[in-house]
Amino acid sequence: MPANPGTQNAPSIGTTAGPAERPNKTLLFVQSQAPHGTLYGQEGLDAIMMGSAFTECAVLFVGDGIYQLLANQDTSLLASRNYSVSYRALADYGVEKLYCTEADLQQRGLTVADLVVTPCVIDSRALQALMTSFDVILDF
Amino acid sequence: MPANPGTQNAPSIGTTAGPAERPNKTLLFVQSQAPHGTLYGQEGLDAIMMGSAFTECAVLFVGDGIYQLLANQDTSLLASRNYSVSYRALADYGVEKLYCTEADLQQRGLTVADLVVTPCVIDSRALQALMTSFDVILDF
Amino acid sequence: MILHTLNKSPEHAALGRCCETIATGDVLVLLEDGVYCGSAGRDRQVGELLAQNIAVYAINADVQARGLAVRMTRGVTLIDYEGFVQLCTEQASSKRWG
Amino acid sequence: MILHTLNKSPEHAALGRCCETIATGDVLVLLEDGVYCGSAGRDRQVGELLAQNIAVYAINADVQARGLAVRMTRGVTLIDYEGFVQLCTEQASSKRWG
Amino acid sequence: MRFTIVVQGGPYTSQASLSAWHFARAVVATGHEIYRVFFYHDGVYNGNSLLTPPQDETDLHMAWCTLGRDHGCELVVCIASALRRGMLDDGEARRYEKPLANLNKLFIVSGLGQLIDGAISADRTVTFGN
Amino acid sequence: MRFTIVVQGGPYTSQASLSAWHFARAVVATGHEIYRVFFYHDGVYNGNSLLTPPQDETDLHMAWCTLGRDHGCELVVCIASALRRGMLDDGEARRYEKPLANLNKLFIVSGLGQLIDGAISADRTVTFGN
Repeated sequence: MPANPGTQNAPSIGTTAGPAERPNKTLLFVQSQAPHGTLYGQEGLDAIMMGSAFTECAVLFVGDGIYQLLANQDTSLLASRNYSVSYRALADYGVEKLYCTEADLQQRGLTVADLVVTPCVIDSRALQALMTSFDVILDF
Repeated sequence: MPANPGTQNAPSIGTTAGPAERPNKTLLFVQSQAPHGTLYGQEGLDAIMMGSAFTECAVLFVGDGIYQLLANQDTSLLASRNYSVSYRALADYGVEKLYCTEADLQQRGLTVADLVVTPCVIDSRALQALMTSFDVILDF
Repeated sequence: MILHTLNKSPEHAALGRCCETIATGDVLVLLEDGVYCGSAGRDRQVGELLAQNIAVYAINADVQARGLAVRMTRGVTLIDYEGFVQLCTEQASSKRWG
Repeated sequence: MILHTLNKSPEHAALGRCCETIATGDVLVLLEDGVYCGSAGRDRQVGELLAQNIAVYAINADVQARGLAVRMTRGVTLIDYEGFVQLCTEQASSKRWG
Repeated sequence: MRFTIVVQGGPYTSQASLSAWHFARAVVATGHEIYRVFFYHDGVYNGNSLLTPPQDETDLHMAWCTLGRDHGCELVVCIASALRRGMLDDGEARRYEKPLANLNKLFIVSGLGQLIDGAISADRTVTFGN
Repeated sequence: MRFTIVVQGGPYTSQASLSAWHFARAVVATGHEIYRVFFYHDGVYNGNSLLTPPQDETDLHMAWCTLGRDHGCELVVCIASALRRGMLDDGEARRYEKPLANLNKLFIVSGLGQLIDGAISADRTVTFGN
């Protein structure tokens, strides 16, 4: 296996490449499901954290995916895991680039102040550029 | 178990009830998913056929569910089961009441001539009355 | 009358289909991701049901889990699972939209 | 450029989101229930993509299985799985909408 | 009143199983009766005795078993759904010459007739799905 | 080119597994290489050696096994997804004191690192899901 999961703070692309090594591919994780209704969000977050140990990672929240970041989730009555708070830990893993679209926030009556972390809010043109700028897109 | 799965042609409610017996409940099966993308349609059809052995059954196709009846399905390339033809056998099981809405057909550019069987086409007011007229609704 | 359950967000066609079909005297229970349909900014169709005097409920555990406690539309009644059972006993049958 | 895959019918929000995001030079592959998005009567958004010269493909096995062989929009190219693989090699990455 | 509860979603993957379990407990808690829990589609995965969720998550398999044991609820797994998804009891494992069974003995493998009977015989039928 | 194929849907329940298998065969048929098939979410159910589909339906479990055996494709099951869904190999069954393993030995249980490595090391990554 060529990848080395050694570092927790993933340096940006290029700086990891040693003389005989290809630079690691960069990964864009896409979260598109609301939390709790399905396991996609929780299992996707696990994958993001693992990804951060290998290479440069960013996360895009699309559609109902942005609901994963909504603050004040309390799963005690549901007897389910409140993994939303773990998004706060992503920065410690070196994943600092989180994105969502203005349209998705507006459509849901949300602002970034309602969220547990503050993603970068972009428009659909920037979204196209974002997706093109990563080597691999992993969808959840 | 009170039910008797003996008869294939389910008589209408009331006529089955012996002196000490409550009349069987009537069942409305609702198919709401397109075929092949998920197993709901196929497993739902199995349930309808079983239901016909017990009591009066009808089937309502809503939304993409109407696609299950689209003619000329050919699953040979997909290596999947073409269960759509089995809908033709429903009449032999005594299930003669199939329903869909005009709106769902129109929205999909379909007419009943495109389907393997001919459901009764109803409007949304009749749909409300239909759902209320059955004792139990089973959703797939 | 019928107890309708809806477990999908307004992104899904289930909400529209439910609203077309629900009749006076029926009740709607929002559960799982369905509770988003009764939250501020997503509640247009649920608002129309309320205006028609159709009772709309939401499972409190689902509302809390999704961080919607302070965002639910006025008129949507929060219930626990016991309340859900009670509603089932009051309605003749139930229909799932999802 | 990106190969987009879509496996849901026009009932789902995935189609709209895909169309908003897809860019000139990208390609779209309709598979599974996604092939309905390229069929007569459901093809408004796919038609707009074609008008923008975005190439749209559909997996033939899925089209045949759903009885859509004679209903697919002109301009949507039917491909087999080998053709799908070939498209993947031509695009830099892939994005799933569903 | 007597309830039949139909579970169509797999544990964890969708919330359907968790909702159904909360509902089932509430049926019992409010003095009503569960006539049958019928597991269909991916619901049959709830009977998998090998489920090993993280320790801080609800063990849905054990939760159903407890409900079945404590309240005598009938837990029925649809045989056609179960075979296709590889959920076998001892009898089916023998019949299909599989080396082992993974379905908990508190779950009964039976046909779709049990779904229909459940819908007809109970006062109310409530479905939880994806 | 080398492909990593990610499978997120369970067999039969959704078409994702069938599509992924058709795609995988086409990768091999067109002279490309499968670096890894990574089973995540309900995709892990594809490794269940107890799957018993009707005789006239494609046996997806056997189909994956054949692909793995004939072309040396690595079939990797995510351990976290698999434990939660009760898909265990011998080692995990022992570790969690479960009486048996249901995962076919052609499938390797491993961590999410294998997904990331697959995405980084292959030329293309294609995901099939619900």
